[in-house]
Amino acid sequence: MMNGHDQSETILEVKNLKKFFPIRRGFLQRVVGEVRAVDDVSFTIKRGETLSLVGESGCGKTTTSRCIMRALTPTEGDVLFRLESGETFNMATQPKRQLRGLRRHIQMIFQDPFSSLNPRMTLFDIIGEPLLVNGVKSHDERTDRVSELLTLVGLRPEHMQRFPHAFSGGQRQRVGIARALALNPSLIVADEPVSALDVSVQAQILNLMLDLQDQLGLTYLFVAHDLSVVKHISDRVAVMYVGKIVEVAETKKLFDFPKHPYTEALLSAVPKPDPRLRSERIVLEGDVADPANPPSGCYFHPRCPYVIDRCKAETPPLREVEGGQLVACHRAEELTLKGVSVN
Amino acid sequence: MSNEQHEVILSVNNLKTYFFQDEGTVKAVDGASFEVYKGRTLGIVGESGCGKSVTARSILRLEEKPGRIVDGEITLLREDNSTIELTALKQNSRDLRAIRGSDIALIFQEPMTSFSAHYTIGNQIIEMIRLHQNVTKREAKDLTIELLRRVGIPKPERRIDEYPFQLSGGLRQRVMIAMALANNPRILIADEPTTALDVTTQAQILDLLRQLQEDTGMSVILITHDMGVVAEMCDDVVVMYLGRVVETGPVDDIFHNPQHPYTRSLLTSIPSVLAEPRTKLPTLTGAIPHPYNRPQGCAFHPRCSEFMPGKCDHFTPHLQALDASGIQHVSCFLHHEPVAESAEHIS
Amino acid sequence: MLAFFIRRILLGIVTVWAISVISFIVIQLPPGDFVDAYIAQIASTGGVVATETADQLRSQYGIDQPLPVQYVKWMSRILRGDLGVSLEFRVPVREVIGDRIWLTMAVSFGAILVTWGLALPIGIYSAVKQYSIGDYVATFIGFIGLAIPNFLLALILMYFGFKWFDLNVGGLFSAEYRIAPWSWAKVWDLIKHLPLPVLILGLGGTAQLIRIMRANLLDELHKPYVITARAKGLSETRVIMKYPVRAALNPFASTMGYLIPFVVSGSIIVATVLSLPTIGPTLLRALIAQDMFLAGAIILLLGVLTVIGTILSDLLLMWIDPRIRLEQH
Amino acid sequence: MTETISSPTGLPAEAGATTPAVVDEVLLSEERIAVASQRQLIWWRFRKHRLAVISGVIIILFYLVAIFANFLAYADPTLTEAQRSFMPPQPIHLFDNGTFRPHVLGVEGARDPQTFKRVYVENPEDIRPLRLFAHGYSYKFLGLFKTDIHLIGVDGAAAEESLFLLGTDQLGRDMFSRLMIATRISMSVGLVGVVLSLVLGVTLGGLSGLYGGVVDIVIQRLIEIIRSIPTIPLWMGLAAALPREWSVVQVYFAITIIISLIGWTDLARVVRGRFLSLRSEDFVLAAELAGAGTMRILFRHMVPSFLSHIIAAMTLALPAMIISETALSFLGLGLRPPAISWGVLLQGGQNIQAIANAPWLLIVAIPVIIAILAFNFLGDGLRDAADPYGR
Repeated sequence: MMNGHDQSETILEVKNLKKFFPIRRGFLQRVVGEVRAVDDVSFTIKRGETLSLVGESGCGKTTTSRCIMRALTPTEGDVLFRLESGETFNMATQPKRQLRGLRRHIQMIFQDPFSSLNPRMTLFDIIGEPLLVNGVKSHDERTDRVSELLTLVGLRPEHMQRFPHAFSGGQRQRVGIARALALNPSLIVADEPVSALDVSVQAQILNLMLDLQDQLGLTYLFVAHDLSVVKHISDRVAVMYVGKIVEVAETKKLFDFPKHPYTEALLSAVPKPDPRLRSERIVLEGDVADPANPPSGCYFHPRCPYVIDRCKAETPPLREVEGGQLVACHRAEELTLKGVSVN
Repeated sequence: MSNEQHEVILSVNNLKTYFFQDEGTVKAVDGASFEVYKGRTLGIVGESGCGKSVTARSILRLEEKPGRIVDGEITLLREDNSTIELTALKQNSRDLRAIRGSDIALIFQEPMTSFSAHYTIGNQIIEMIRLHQNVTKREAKDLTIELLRRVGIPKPERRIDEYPFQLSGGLRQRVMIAMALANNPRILIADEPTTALDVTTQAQILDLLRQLQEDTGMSVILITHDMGVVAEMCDDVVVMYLGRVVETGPVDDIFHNPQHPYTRSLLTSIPSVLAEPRTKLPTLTGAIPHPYNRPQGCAFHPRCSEFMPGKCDHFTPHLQALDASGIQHVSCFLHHEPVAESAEHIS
Repeated sequence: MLAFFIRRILLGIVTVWAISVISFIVIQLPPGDFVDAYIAQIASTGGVVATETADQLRSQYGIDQPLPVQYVKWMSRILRGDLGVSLEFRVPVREVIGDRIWLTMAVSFGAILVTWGLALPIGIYSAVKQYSIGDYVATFIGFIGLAIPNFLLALILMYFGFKWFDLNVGGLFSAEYRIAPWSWAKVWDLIKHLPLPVLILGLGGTAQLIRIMRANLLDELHKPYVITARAKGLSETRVIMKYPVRAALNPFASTMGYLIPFVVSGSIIVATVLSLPTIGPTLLRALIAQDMFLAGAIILLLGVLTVIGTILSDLLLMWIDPRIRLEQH
Repeated sequence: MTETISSPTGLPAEAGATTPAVVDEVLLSEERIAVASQRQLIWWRFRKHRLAVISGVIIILFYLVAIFANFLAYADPTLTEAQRSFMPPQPIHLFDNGTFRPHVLGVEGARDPQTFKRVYVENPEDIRPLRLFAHGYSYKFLGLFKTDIHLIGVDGAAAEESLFLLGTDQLGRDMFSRLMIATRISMSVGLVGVVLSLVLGVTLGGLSGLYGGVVDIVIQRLIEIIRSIPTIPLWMGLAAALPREWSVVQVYFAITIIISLIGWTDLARVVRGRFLSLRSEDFVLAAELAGAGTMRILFRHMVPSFLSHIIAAMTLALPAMIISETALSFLGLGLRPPAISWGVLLQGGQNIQAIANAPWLLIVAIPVIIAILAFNFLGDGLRDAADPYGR
């Protein structure tokens, strides 16, 4: 399901990405520790595919996406972004000035359709801004492009003089998408783009994103906590737990045959919209580990039902197991875990 | 819903809660009717603005100004088999307060803001116990520790002296549940109890609620927007749209034999983990109108795929039994013809 | 908590230092130095100061030295308790100030009590009965209170006191106690005279605080925890007094830190109008007579007392709020 | 780390149905609102605040008085005349023998032989009709050209000798005329002071909010220190230290600076707060990611978002400035005669004897109170309207 694109071409490679936030305490605001928000994360995205980054709150998925956008500067690691021309840039170390030119290729869709649009600007100004600051000075040219974009995302071009307050949450999200598309980016980072919307509107936006991807050959990094949404949009899924990636796999494989106990628990915890499927669930004990003070070995071991002594001592690396799945679990091969397949 | 099988413990009939504002009246709940059965879980499901939370609060008469119950009856069956009409009581009257927290308890979506940050959790639970039970402080404290243990709080004797902000979200919601259970309520209203929680924590809390219901035999009203939670937890379901009940019935019928177009689209247009990856969903067009701009006739008609011009936009459908069994009720002209009296709703 | 404490104390020390610098600037600003002023003072009463005496005075006070040195000397004398000599009265500043500082504190403290005592209940009432007639009345009076600067209020009250009751409002003591030594009778006389100045002084801050309390409480009244409390079955009075009022008290109490400087400042002007034997009129007189040692000492003293009061109220606040008390920031 | 899960609407379920934000949404269908700019929304919202609108009109009137002070004054405000000391306000008679002919009566002064106080008696025969646009003392209109036309005057006599609408002070100066001139000075002291504190507040608050870190900490501590200092004694000290030989203009600006030195802290806090909250807004990040430069983000996105808040904060800061000037001058430490301000005028009524003899000296308090009230109401109205999208 690669949408007809060259499967081998990598558009983004994240290597050993780390982002630690210092914890300051006391009168002198001394650094007494650090929150390991992103703790050695590596993955790749191929041109034209959708990779979802999924996990519970505080797992570091948003921080990862912000580091890729360079809205945050990573503590360590590389974010290699490859242009269509084949040139590769490291977003993590790019000087601020060159960053501006690069950013037109990576754009973002935000979670909150209210705070992401400046209430004091019309749709024309909002969607036209990326054009204006990237050299499209002609007003007519921008008008044409904005109306084209509005049509593309399913809004009426004649509404471009309206202010955001005239639109519903779903419509505002469409405006946000139009803005992200203005500069013809190749990679779009979507940070929980539907989680602030009403459930009946979520599908509209997901469908739009799927259509746009087919039409424009976009690549998505889709950050979400909602596994149902993730299943609808992704080609591949990366599961994060306490700043680390624990499993990466193709969507169907991950949902049907998870290899990491955390993925299994996560899938099992999602309520299934069918009363006939009520079954015994795997309910994890305790709370998510504190990223400021993570447990030894595998961060998941205190809650893992399959824990062995080795898990407490040794941090499992993310490694490839059969079928190309990447898993960070010592027992990946021996365990048979349960997915959510209907049959 | 067959009335012979299950005993009705709470019945809500034609409840209307309006918010009177300078700009006009918001009909947050506009004629909701349903019944809660003993020992069963009723799910009230709907999207934002459908009036489910206002309904929940109206049952305990916690509607706040400028909101007011303008019509309807809420009848509660008490422990001694007498019935009491809650809408007839004065808000915050002694009789009503005796029911709150004792017969009917409430838990909220956001366990952080639902507790006061200025008192320990012990203080807040002990207060609840001593309000309805004649016990000493010491006994209340012991009861509290027992309650905390029952909802799975580790080291309850220590936690009792902690403040809500010292607990994680999941623990806080457990404490909230412990407090709600303090006086063995016969009805527990849970308003989006897991919406603010992560999915694994949600699973813990849902499990806890189910287990507690088994132990105590209480009835639960579970308010949620998540069809998955409804499917996992509920026995009966009420589907609401813009302040009205569009369909009610046992959970299996609602999911496998939905009759109202809104219920159907809720089930088909919502992302599900069971779907094939990267498949497009059928969508509901448009957005939910504000209750202020409620469409005439059936409020759902502008988004309805089976809209019948001249009918749905002119007459207001009423909740009626689908068939003679009286198990499933639906409010849609696909299933019954408009009657003349509903024309009066058009102004 | 400890870090807070240390930071607060350090900030207080820096504040006191800043005040001392400004006081010193105030002393230094007028043209000519203190000895010139002294000579002029003596001359105005017909005396003559010998040049040697003048030079001696200059070197004694270090006036011939650079300003920073002078500042250090001035500060070190003050730290030893020597506030200098009043030019006008030709007695040590300490004697001029005398009881006045205590009376100033009594009046200010009383004013704060009045402010709290009125603002708290009225603010609560106003918020709970939002848009009621009582709320409108309270809001209206609050606005009037805000709009009338307290010295004007003093003037107006003085006029009406005179016109209607033929009452000479003013002073803190009856004639017979004015210069009498302290006794229980004198204290009682003081207590009898305190209410009016205290009330006048308190009202200005009250209006502000009512508005703050009302706004805070309105914010809190619709929070979920209030509904939780109601859902428990608590009576409305208990719901409100135990929960939202408690929460609204925090920001309310934190205004106390700013109330103290406000009251101390206001007391100077009010005291002048009402001719109270507090430090205000003395300061004014010293300033007008350019008796800068006296003025500088008073400004410094008032500043220090205020800072101490502010620190104490802040520490109290920290201790009250469990979120600050328990988190080790 | 903003990975919180919110309810589908971002609002606490339906409780949000009662908030203004949602009510705004109600009117979505109206085209007029859909294309309304922020300024229009603010104006619509402000218009609803009746008291604030009235206050706005009152303040405009005050400033008109300030601009046309000399035109409105009919007597030379500095003209002293011992023969007219402490004259009470004089009533205007509207009818003369049944015909409408506004006039005042001539007043004769005499000394009470017992109390030695001057008493004034109206002479009912001595009718002095009022007229509009009469000639009086000469002045420069708006500082542009010389004229001697005044709004009112008296037919056939000098206004100085006939008109005492608000009485006279000890030196026989006409209080009404003095009040007009005082309004000019007092209202402008506030304005200049606010502009000065705005410059300080926006600069320091902006730096604090924009850069954060050490800059922020230093500025925050500075503000905290200034706020915990009792300001009036310090002002008094600084004001008293102003050289005696300074001219009225020099003192005027010195006092303005002293007052604004204290007043900027509130504005700085407002600006900093807005900056901080705006910096975390997604639309600011979106602009940054789109490639917008710092200047564009600052002036296209951030400044417009808090301009209205600043105007409201300024309006609320004005009365404090006016009170400060009045208080200082009242104590004899601020503006000094021959300057005329509200505080200077009130100084005449500082002691009980003066008030007892000439209570009309306190009339000055009325415009002071009205101006302060009006600024407060206007500021409140502006503050409420400043964020038309509600929160």
